[in-house]
Amino acid sequence: MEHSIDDVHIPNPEFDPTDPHGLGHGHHGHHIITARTLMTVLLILLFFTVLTVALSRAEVWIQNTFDVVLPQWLNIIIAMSIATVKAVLVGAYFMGLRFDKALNSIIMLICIAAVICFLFFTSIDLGNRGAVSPLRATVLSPGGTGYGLDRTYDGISTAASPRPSTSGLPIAEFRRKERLAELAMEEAHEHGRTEPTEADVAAGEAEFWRIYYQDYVDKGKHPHRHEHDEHNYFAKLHFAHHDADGIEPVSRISLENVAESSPNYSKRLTGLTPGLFGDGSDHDAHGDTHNKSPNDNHDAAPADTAETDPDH
Amino acid sequence: MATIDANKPDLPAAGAKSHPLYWKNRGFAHHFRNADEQFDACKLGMWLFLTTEVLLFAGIFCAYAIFRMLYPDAWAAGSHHLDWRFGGLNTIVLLFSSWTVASGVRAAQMGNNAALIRNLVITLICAGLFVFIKLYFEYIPKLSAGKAPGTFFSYPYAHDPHEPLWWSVYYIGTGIHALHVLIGAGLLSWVLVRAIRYEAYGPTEYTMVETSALYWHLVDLVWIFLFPLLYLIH
Amino acid sequence: MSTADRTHEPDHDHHDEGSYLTPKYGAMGTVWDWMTTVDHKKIGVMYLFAVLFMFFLGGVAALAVRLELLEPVRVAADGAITGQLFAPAGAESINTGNQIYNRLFTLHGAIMVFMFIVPSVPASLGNFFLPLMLGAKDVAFPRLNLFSWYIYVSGSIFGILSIVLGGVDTGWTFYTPYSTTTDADHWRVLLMVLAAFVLGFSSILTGLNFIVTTHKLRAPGMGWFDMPLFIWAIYATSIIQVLATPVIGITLLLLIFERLFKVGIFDPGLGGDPVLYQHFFWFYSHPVVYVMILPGMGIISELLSVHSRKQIFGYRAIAFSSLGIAAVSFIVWGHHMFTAMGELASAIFSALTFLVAIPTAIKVFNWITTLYKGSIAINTPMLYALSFLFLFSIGGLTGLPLGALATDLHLHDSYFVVAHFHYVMMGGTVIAFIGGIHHWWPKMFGRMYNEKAGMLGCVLVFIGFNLTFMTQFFLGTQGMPRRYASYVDEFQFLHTLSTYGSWLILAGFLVHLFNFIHSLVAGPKAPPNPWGGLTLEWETESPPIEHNFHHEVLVQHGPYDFDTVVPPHCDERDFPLPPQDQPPASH
Amino acid sequence: MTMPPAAPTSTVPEAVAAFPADAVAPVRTLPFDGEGLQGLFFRTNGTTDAAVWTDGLFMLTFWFSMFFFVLLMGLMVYWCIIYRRRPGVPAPVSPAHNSKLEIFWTVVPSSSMLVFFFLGFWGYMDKVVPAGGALELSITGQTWDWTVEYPDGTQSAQMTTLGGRDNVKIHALPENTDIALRMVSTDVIHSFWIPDYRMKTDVFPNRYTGYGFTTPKLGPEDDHPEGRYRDQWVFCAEYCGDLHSEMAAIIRVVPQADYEIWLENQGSSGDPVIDGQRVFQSRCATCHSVDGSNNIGPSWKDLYGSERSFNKAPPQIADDNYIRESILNPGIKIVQGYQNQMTPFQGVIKDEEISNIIAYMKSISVHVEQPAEGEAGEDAPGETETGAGEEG
Repeated sequence: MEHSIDDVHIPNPEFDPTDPHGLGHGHHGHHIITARTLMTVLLILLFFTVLTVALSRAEVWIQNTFDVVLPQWLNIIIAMSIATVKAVLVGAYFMGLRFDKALNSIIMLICIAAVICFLFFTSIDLGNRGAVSPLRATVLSPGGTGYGLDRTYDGISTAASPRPSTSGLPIAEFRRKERLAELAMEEAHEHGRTEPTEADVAAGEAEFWRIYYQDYVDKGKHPHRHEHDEHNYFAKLHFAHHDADGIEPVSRISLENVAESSPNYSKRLTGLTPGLFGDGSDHDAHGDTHNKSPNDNHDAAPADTAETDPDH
Repeated sequence: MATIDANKPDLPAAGAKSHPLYWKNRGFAHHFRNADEQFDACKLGMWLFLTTEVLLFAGIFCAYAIFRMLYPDAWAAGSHHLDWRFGGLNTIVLLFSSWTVASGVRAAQMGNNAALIRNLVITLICAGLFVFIKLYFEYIPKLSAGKAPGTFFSYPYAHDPHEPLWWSVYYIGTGIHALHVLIGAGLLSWVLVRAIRYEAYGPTEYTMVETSALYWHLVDLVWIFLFPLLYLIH
Repeated sequence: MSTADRTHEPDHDHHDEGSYLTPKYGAMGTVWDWMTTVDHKKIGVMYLFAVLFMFFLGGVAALAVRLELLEPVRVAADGAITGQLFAPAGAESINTGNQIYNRLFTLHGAIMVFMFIVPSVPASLGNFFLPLMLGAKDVAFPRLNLFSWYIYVSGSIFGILSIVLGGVDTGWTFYTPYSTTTDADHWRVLLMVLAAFVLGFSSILTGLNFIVTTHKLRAPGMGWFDMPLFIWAIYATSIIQVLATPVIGITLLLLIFERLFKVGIFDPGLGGDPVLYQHFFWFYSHPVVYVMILPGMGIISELLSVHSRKQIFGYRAIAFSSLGIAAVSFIVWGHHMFTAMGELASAIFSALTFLVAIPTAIKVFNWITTLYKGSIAINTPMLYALSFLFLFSIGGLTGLPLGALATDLHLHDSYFVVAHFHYVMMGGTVIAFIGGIHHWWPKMFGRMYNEKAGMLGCVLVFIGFNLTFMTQFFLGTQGMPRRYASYVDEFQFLHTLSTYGSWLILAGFLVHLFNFIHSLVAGPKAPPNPWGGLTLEWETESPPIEHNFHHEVLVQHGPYDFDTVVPPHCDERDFPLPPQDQPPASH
Repeated sequence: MTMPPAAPTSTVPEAVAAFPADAVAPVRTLPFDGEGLQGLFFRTNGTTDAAVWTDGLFMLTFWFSMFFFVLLMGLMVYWCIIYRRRPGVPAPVSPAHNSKLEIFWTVVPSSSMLVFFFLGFWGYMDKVVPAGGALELSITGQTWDWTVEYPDGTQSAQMTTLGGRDNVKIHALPENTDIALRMVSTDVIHSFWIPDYRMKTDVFPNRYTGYGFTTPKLGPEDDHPEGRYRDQWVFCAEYCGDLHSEMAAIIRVVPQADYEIWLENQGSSGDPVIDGQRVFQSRCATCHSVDGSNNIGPSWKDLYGSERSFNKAPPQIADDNYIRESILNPGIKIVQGYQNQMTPFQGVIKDEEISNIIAYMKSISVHVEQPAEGEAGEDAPGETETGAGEEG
């Protein structure tokens, strides 16, 4: 009784004892897909790939050229529908589901049903936190509180990016401030100073925003995409939309207008008052809110911004 | 051990190579009733395994969807940092490799070992190309610009405070996918080696080719969704 | 059951084979043989001992936890700390003791869930009996089976390593952001998360193997509704394992990234969302609750039917309710998070949660009706089956106030929850598991155990269990939060009772332990079919031969046709058939 | 024991006396005054509408469950006895299924499930939506302490030792008043549970949650030697680390007039040392001691002005800046022998509070020349829970 692990039961051409009636002989059940079909499917897949890219570029082009901002869901639905068609093609022909036993397709369908349950119920919760009390959906500090970032993990080399203690700042905000300080310092060094003066800071800031928009323009993504800029969190905190040449920032948006200028942020951040804790005019009840916000020491703190009453 | 006994009647030797892995020398495990049943079982097992892969990626898609819903601006901003040309190129590379693998299975079914080898080699080249594009044109420039996940994020010109999250989802999603590309390439290399050395696959014995191909197609499927989500939707 | 003797298949008969337990290669050879075996029976036995060892480890932690809770920690008038057991000598604060306590309950939870209860029934009894009950020679992928055993072993080693290095204090649920920030200077938490991650693969591969086996390797003549209900339960379990476990895979992977690289997806410090982690976690961990209980339900179906020599009542209802539970399990996970979710999601999940009650209730009704007009033997497996019905009913019914939103907001994360899931997990799964081990012990090892000792152990466990956990329902409703190293004085009386109960449980399990050891060493030889069972595993010898059956089996009757079939290897005088004047109702 | 700066007058009940009214009561339990079975379950009967609803729903499910449980177990035991196995006697043939019966026992429980769901949902909405115009408390969960801030910014400085724990903060609330909670955590997830109101909600970092309840009306049964009040436990119900089980507080429901006096008494005393001691008691005493014993964090005794050595930073004298930094951003320098466990207080604590803490630390350090023998210098350090215990 050898314990051979490999597949070694050799069917006897004359008589197969396991299949005395010859029912299982041969592989006549296995469908061989023709080369022509495979090639056709490949071409269709490539066509759809080009199509989805083209439609996506077209959207950007329409926005940049005609200033028509198409709704986001359109983009998503088109791209996802095309992807689904491609996936079905791959599954049906390349993976052979169309010619295979139904069981395999059923398994895939059950699996997809599970995925849909997962996505659907999770998004129901996270998308409806503020349904009854807007307060529940309120994020204290967009980008995070910075808590726990300074908890180092000794076993791992963090030399590539030493984990900063951000003093309660979101990491993106922290990096921005770091860069601003660097630029100010560079300005100072240029003028032979060791400590940046106020002028250096201002010059550094101007340089920062120049790079900021330059980066924007260089990428060829944007210059005239208003919708995008409207949602640009950092830009709108300090500068209005670029002027005609698309590079130089011209004016600051005052903090009070931030919430109004950004539908998405205002929705989340000003959800504080109405609903649960008053009738919406009761701002004073929340006057102390920003005391708890870990980043209220920073003028650009969004939570602070949004909670601040205009007449504050 | 109960099941897989050696049971070696004299082989029909005509023209057959002597190695036990040569496809005409292959039988089936003792606990199956016939080779077809074993083939079906293996394929069913592979499909079940593929469902687990789909659900694994479902976690990443779920994180993507949730944060997209919560922080649409960050996702739009993040998407703008990606270049659709590289993503599109990689999509084409993967689709093409899917076709070669499917053709490889067909070659095995037809008993055309040379075509099988040819197709597998092309597929492996495509896998290498995919990973190369990913690393050289995408990961490395982005990482060196500071567009990194989580605390490694050091790009100062972010457009949204949640952009580090976008990069986390981007790197985890594409990274785990790239890992699957490598695993799939490993499987196909094994098939390739056996095809070259033993002519191990033919019309009655191509289970390994078929299941590895299924895995490879799944990798393709995941990318078919990752590509528009990451590169095209903004 | 009879077999078709296929005389034209000489190479398929195994007349001269010995038992799978018979050593053939000398001492070292036998060890090597077991380590490399692809025989599902040997793998099942190895799993059995491994999970029982894990049960022992987790049980020790549980006893220690209960011991600490014997008294509340008090700061006496003179400033001394009393009632704290775990603080090392010289510790000045409550802190040290709490740290040890927190590690112990995490240890208890993580071991019991990931290393004991999830693999317990499917991997041990399932591995051993699924192919036997199907009349197959092995599972579909024997090498994969061995592979998943080694994955299980390596996962457990990671877990134990983490404990040896000092343990983790995250709780078995690893909720972020606590789990990503605690013990920041050490690898322990990572090791434990990695252990759970790796163990998930073992679970997936086992489930995958069982599904394919059930589909492809049923004996000729065995249709889907001729399968024993244990197989149905294992099949439903496997579906959940395959579909749910990958999600914990990605969850734990993200958690590992979170700790190593601080990617921030679950970390509010970086803008991520900790509740998203809970969704990810419970999308796996709620279905996995049914991975734990469904096989137990399968065992109970076998036990009740065989030991009351009675057709199971409503076979199809039980079979379909297993699948129904598996399906519903994927849409109710939110009830673990009513205090964390939005109102809409809470309402939807609460409504869906009550769906679970329906298939569960159907099962209980059917089981109890099975006893009607039976021939009920009161022996250890049957006592365990009856205990299961008692305890599981309580566990299920106490789920009602936890599913209803208003009451859950009070009971969530209290001792009520602790008691509830112990009634389901321990009163359900563990009780069924121990009952199943007794039921199949003669088949697995070819030896009988001592019936009186078995019954004594069962009674001790039953009483001890109720003393331990019944009190915790009251603690919970009165306001005792879970995972507390110390508590306010109000709760002392009930806590003390609970701790006494845990000692009774220990006594019961010790009785079983000695009974099993005695049986292995000096138990009387078991006949092939001591209980008169009709499922295929009783067809072969005790213990089974290497190839399971002497002949290829051909199924000719249902698994529970006690009215019409004399069980194999049994005498009609011992297992009489009822008068056949009326046609038996068939399903 | 130091006399409190704003000494309670005779008109103020002792129960709501100003800081530090920490009479040591080593073993003292809250009342067990519920009635019947419901009392056994809940200790005290629900006092508010939401709690009464919850109790009612619970008892409804209890009796529903009891009915089915007794029915099923009764049948089980009865059949086990009458159908026990007799050797040689076969089990009679009986039907293997009965569709009508099975449909019946599927449909009936299912429909009752619907009732439970709606009752539960109704009571739930009652709890999560606070009444309009409620008194709003702002609650910060922090490892391992609750900070409760009243609308005027006041925080409780009243401590007691109760049920075996030190530093249990007492938060007075007026009777028969609607309360709304707005909660946030600074570090990990906590859960604010008041068993007497049968309500809890998780407290998250970086996100607000909240709920509402109504305080009960006090009656003669709430009369104590020190005044009329009712104590209610607050527990943390979401596991949050080492001292999770110590993260308790007391809500003391008092008459409206007493509440106002109490609130008054929690304000500043004018003396930074005393105020610093209050901040210590309310925010720091969970992890730090002032008697020299080591806790989760270093003791404050003789800390100020001493040389500190750190895990990964050069040693330094503990001066004002160091202390400020250690409060706001404790992860930067970790004292040797300790772990990085403290939550950053950045944005949580006010500058004034930090100054008071520094003043208090100076007053209990030998490295600082104390002003004079007597009043503040000597007595303040002894003013701890254990010191009080010795005197009491």
